[in-house]
Amino acid sequence: MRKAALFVAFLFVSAFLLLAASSIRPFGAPIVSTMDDYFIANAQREIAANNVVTAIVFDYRGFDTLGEATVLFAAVVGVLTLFRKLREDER
Amino acid sequence: MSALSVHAPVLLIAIPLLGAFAVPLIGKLGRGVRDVFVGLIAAFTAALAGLLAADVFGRGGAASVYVLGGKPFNIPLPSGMTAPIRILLEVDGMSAFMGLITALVTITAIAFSFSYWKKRSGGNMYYSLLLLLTAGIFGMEMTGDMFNFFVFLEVTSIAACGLIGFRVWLGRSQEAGFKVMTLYTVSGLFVLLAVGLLYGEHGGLNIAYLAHGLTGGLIDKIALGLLLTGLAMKAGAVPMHMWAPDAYGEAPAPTSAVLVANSQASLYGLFRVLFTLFGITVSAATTGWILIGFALLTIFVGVTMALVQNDIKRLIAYGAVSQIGYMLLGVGVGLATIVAKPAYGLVAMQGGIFHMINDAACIGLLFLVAGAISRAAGTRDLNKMGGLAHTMKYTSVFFVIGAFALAGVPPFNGFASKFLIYEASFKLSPFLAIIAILSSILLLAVFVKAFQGAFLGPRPASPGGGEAPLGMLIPMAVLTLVVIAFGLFPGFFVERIVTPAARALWFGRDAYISAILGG
Amino acid sequence: MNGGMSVIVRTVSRFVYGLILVFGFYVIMHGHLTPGGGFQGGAVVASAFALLLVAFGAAGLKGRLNAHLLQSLEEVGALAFLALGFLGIGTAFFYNLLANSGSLFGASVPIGPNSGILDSAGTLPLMNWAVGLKVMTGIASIVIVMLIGARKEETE
Amino acid sequence: MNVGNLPFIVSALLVVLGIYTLLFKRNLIKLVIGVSLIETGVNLFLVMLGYRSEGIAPIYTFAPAGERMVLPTPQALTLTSIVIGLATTALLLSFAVFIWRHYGTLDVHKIKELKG
Repeated sequence: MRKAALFVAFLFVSAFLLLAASSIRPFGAPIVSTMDDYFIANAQREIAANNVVTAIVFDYRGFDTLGEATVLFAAVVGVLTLFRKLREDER
Repeated sequence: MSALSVHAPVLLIAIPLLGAFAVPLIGKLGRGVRDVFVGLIAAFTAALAGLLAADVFGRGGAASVYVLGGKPFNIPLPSGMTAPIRILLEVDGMSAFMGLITALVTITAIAFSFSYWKKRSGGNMYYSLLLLLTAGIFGMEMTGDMFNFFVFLEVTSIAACGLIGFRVWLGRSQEAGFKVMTLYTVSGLFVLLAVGLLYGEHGGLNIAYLAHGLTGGLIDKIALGLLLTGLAMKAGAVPMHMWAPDAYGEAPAPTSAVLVANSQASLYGLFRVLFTLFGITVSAATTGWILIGFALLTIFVGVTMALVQNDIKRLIAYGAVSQIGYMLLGVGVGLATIVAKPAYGLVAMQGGIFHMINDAACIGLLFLVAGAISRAAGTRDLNKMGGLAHTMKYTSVFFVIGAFALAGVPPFNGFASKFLIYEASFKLSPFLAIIAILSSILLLAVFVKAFQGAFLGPRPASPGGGEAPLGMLIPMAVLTLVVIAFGLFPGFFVERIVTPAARALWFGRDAYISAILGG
Repeated sequence: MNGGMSVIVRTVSRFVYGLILVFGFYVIMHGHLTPGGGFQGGAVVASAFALLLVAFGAAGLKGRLNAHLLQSLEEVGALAFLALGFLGIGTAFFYNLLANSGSLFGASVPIGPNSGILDSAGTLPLMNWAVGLKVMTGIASIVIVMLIGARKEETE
Repeated sequence: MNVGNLPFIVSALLVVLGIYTLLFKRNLIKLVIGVSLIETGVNLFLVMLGYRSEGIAPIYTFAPAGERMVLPTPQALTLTSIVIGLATTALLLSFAVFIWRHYGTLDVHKIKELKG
């Protein structure tokens, strides 16, 4: 019973995702994004960086990268938390 | 002073991050230094949230924009509007309101932790994770960018799971950690997939830019479905609620309170998506009824599952799940009626949004009380404890106030917001209001049973207990004061902070968009 | 596994270790010019540490790679990154104060394809180094701690 | 060559496989693999969004003159999401280690402390 319900949910989600994949803009012809064209045209002038992706990662969207570094920091602290030395009375 | 309030949105995120990165280093200097440092960071953050709220509500809840990385942040389009290119933080009445909730919960939780974690290992990492969680929640609430929202969603996920698994010596906390991490990740990936779909269709990531460009086509609808599923999953609405009682139940008590704020931040994301991002491009009545469906299931399942619990924290956790249902009910009813009857819709939304801060205060209070009594009794099983009212007088009073507030008994704050929800949903359909009221009564019964189990009965045989230390009593007293103040003067708070927040969601959509796009 | 692997693996990894480190630092240093950056380079350097761990075993490296030291370095990297964000707070958080300024990393670059100037891009190279430090130490400490934890499991 | 939407469908299939693994497998390590599969599918989807046919990488160092470049933003987003995936996997595997330590099994059906 539970398995059947899960299977129905699974089929539903799969159909949903495949529908999305088949109705999006075709591969190789993305939308004309003013934001991206601006990055390509102006990254060298504004940021003085040849690598446009790095200019986005660290400057235009630098705050995302701070969040990303934070995620990694949280994971490291989380893993170290789990493997920490416990006190005698905590075991 | 004015520079501080200009930078307040980003400092709200950066200051807890600074604290989180520095705590393990400062912790090497000793426990006292670390506690002072964490306390200062928490107090400064709360002050910033208050400053930001005063600033935003002083302007009637109008949106203010903070640009990360300076000028130029937008480029002119041929249509006369502008397109943002940088990450923007956009703070309107709703964001500032959520910021207040988070600040209230986190500062009390951190203050409570000082005496709760006195004799435990890994304190540095505990505070680091707690501050990371705080920063992530503030980030979710302040950001005006969909991908940035996803990043902070993941920050909260990972920090929360580190905290849930903190008690390594308990197998069930590891089990809960794995389960919660899996579900959080899946919900985050659903959100990311939706962000990708929206980017591919409209070529932007900013919420206002996307909201302006949305057409309500097939891809937009699929993205809405994914966002709705992912965020409802992270908020703990019912078909996807399996993680919530485990998370709230297994996390250390002060953290459970912050996890509730985290769920509310996901709920805020859901509202932001429904109201600001999609707004009028999809049928408000349809999405409203979907929310109502979620809400009724959540209320029903939460309360009935709370009935059969013997573990005090799991009992409160199911209570927390049911309260998420009330918020969804209020906002869902609002969404279903706001196009036809804006006045009713606004009342329902006021109820739902007011209930968020009320719930954060009284659920937070109950979790802190649960932490105090399970520490004193040495167990969380209601059948094994008893008679705590003899030794813990203040704590038992706090528990009674929290439980009455949660169940919606006047004159406490839960009644004030639930009354607005009952009133508005009765006008939509009496059936909704009846279910909501009956569930509240049932919840009261649940808590009466819990009170009897934990506090009444003969004086406990073991002399180990005693009143909770002052460091725990003060945070509980602060939350109790909030509960009573919001219950005694609901009109004042509804007018000052809830109404601007509720208006910002639906009526403020155009202002939210034009604050960034101009035109 | 505890004592590490055979002598061939040890000899080769002793030799390759240095090369991987050089490549990782190159990727970090040229993040603003060529594909790569702090994250990618940091992951490459961390893979060198992982290689040492696999080849010599956790016991063979005792004392040389200290998880606590690595964790402290990671926090320093994270704080440095945050500090670079705060550097531009006079204008806005994350404002690139140094780009095109003529001072450290302040050279302008010609528009269009060119051969790259190392001394450009303002705070970007500094951020690459901060993130690189953070990622290499973070991943290395995860690997070390998990390996030691799993090893304890085998011996108990 | 025009391939239409085939690459997107492949990435969607990866996500579907991951969801299948999550729903119907019992071993915790396999669940972690399922999560990673979904992540990979989503990352692939993101990075493909920005592809302009016959475009070059958006890096000016020694770039051929006059070529058009692919959209850079999806690449930056993918980079972020890959690191997040790494963090998630590390934490999930640590939890699996500790579950093994406590229960001596990785079968989800045999770990039943948290029910109801």
